[in-house]
Amino acid sequence: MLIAWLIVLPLGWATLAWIAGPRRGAALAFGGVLVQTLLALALAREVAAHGPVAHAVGGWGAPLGIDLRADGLSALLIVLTQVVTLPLVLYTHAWLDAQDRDGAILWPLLGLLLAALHALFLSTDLFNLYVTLELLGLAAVALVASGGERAQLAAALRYLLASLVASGCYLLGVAIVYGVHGTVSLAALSAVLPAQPGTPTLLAGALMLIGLMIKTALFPFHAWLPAAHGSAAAPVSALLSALVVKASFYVILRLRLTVYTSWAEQLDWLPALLGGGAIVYGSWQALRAERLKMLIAYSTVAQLGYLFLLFPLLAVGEVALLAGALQILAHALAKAAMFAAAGIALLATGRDSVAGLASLAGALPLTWFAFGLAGMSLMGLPPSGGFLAKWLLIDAAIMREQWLMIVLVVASGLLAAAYVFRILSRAFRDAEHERAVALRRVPRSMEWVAFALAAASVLVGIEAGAIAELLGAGGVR
Amino acid sequence: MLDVASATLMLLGAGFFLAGTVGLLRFPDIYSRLHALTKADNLGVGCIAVALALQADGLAAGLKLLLVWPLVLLASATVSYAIAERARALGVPLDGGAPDDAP
Amino acid sequence: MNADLVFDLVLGAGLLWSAAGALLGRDRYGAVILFIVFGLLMTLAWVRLAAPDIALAEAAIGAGLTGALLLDALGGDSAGTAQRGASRWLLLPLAGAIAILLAGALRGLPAPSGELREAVSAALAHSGVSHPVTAVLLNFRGYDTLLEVSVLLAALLGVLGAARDARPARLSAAPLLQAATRVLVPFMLLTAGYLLWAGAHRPGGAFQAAAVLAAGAVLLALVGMLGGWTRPALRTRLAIAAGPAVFLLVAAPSFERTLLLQLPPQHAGRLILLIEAALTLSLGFILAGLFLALLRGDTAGDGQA
Amino acid sequence: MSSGLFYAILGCALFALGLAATLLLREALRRVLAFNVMGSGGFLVFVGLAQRDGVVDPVPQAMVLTGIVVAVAATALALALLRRLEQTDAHEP
Amino acid sequence: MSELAAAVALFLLLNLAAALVVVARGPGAADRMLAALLFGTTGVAMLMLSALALAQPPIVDVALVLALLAAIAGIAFVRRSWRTPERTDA
Repeated sequence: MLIAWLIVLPLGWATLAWIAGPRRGAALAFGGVLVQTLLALALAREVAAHGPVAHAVGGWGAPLGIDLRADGLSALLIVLTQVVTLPLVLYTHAWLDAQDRDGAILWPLLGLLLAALHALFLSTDLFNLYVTLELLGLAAVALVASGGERAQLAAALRYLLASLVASGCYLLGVAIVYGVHGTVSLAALSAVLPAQPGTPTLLAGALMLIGLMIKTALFPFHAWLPAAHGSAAAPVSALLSALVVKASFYVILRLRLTVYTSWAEQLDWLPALLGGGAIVYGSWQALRAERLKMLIAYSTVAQLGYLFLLFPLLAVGEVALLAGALQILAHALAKAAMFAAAGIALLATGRDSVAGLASLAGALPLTWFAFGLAGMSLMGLPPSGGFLAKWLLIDAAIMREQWLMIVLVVASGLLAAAYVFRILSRAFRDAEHERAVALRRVPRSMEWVAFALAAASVLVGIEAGAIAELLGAGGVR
Repeated sequence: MLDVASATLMLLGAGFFLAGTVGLLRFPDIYSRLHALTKADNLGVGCIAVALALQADGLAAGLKLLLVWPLVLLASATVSYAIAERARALGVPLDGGAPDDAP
Repeated sequence: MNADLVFDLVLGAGLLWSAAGALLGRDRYGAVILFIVFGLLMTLAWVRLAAPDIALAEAAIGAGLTGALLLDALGGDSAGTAQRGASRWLLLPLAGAIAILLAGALRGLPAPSGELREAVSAALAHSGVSHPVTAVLLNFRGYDTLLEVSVLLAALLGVLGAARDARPARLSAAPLLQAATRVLVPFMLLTAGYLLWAGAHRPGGAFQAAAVLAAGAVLLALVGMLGGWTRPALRTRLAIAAGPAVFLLVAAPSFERTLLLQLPPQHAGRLILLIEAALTLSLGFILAGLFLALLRGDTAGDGQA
Repeated sequence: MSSGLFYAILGCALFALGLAATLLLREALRRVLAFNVMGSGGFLVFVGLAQRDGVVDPVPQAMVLTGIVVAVAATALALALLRRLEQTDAHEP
Repeated sequence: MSELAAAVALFLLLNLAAALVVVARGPGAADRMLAALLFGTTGVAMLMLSALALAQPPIVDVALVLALLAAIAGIAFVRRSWRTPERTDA
């Protein structure tokens, strides 16, 4: 019941928002996400109490029908989706007002995007995952393009083409899996798949992995991301960086944990290696970026790299998974906060430059503070969620004696510190001549949203106990 | 008897299509190529539709097959007209003649 | 060497050639027209694979929408036609290597178990329809279709967003073409209705019907009888929302049926027809909108939804 | 060789052709076409491989129908972005 | 009879190979469009024949749809993209 409504509700209010047109979109979105938040929390409580919840759509049951399943990880990510989205709805409303633009297109797309995320986190069927990935991708591209500016159209087209190639690879993988095993249900597959699958199954796995890595913008498949996240409207960038790229990562993790289990261990080093590359390359580009949103986008490339360090450590058990979950949560909230802050800076100063935000230190201290707080979480300073995530990662790495990985984690923290301080430090150096720029008024609510998200990303560290409990009870494996 | 009829018609249709393609390849200018093509469409599809309608089991199926013919006629006539019209408007030369005496 | 194999081989060669030509050909006209041909050959391929539902969809979409979209995207500008660069000569070898890798992995597979096919035919009686593909699309895996409809809506929203400040236009009238259109469009409406009704027991269904409807709208727009739209009016928005709305109302769990898309077997047939009817309307509008939203006028005119 | 497997292998070739083209070609329109060729190849593999024993399988056929709808939507969006870009370029050169 | 239908269908397919040459090389854009139109109508015929040859009546519906929409691509070409006079390189 809960699961069903988590799919129906966002689709429902998206449809209503589309019919209502420019007028009532914001109200519908806010109401919808509010109810979704309650549903998500109820689901999390149920999972924590009684373990995974299953839902056979249409009552047919896999493999004939499609089964949905909520375990600890999916419940956690669905809650995260609401926690990130709810404040962003308020932010977007204010942001649209401030530029007197209507959300006739934007609000319905948000609903479709959320439906896609929920459906993806709950799916246990390879082909159904393909459909959810497509819905997610097209909604995301449409959101990027909805600004209508040339840069946004170009970025959206590039994003779309990358995402389509990725889907093509993924779909061929699904086709081969069906051809060989006669089913696309994860449960049925993990039952029939031998410990050492044959060549076709491995090829299918490789194809799906490549597709998903492109969608997750893992280095070196990241080329589309900075343009898309950097040029989209601030609230859109926040959603894309916080949630959308995490979704395809979740699918990789899910496949690794359910279908491609034993044999994959020999290959776990590969994503980890690329992840390392992503950390170094992304951070370096972030250090060189001139535009503030570009810097944040490259930081996303780097932070996504972290998630892939996880794979060689999965053997350690829940610790690695908890580290990954905390990193997803902390980064999602921190990155949403940063893009929100960047949006405010853009609105106030009218320019998207690294110096732009700095000038706000005096004028809009709350925004500036929010950015600093989010940066703290990215660097991994205690007590932030980022800190705990890195700590657990290092812990697991020590258990596996992965020394290089420890170096990477520490180094990336320092690199993050470097590009965050590069911005914060400007506050005082450039304060004088930036004063000259007349600042536009920015709705207070937007500032508070940025601050709330940043604060949440720090508080994740404190809630780690409950999160661990949820993951444990959910029995992800 | 019926089989003989439809067999003949099928082969006849095939012949028309061959003629149409040859025309498309050999005729000098766009207007005469249009001519060749429309012939092929109309007669070739027509023969084959009738041939199959004779074989069809049930009236509905047969009528459906026969309906295809006029549709193709209309489509090819419309498009050839549009192309000829456009070609004339764009001043595509008729091989050794004025565009006016094109079909 | 029997005729069937020869047919398949020739068709395969044609598919590869037209695809290669569409991708590597020097100018864009040729590329697009070869791609239209490619779509036609794909229709034949689906017929050979005994998949008439897909053949119908491919034919309707390829001939009705994609072709028009691509030819419109060419926009008559011959700019940037000739594509050059060494990469083109790399392409075929690379493609060959990938193809050999893929095809090589698929050699010597055992015959499929076919368990799912049997499951489908076993459950067909309770699905409310007698055509297996429709049963899978709208009942067994109807959830996929629910999301698929949302994908189309998302795409339309994207197109509308991109076209936000574009000027809607109506093409100049073409009298004789309009006369032909007046004959063709009623037939398209009839065919759409027929396909919708047929879907329950034979190849056909909502999407194929919608594709034919959309083709009709495209034709009307091309001959100047229908204007492009960027800001759909309320009527249009309602028509577009009808499909998703009905689908969601049927799918939503209630107190006696707590599962998503749980159709009571005795009403399943009627409910599926209801959903398909609403979907035909909505998908028709959406597919048409994908073309109409960015209709550029040859003569700037006024047009609304 | 059963017709199904033949079309599966043909699908592999088309997929490879499309993939290589999306990787190597610059022109956006060509890359949209390439994606469609790639997709068609994947669809052929889907149905062909599942029907390699010559028996019709409605499940992949239904899935491919869904896939075709999705591909059409994506193509239309891509072309819309393409056309819009050209229009904006035309307006402010 | 179905053998004959299959044979004629095959003949038409080979016939199309020739038209494909025009589409690929064709002196002008219009000729390519014409060849594509020929493809459409020949396709209709082949589909009708296949319905008999493969004993799959539903294929006739595909032929019907194809015949119904055959005009659209041609009209779209004339109305939307054929703006320049014949160029031998186009």
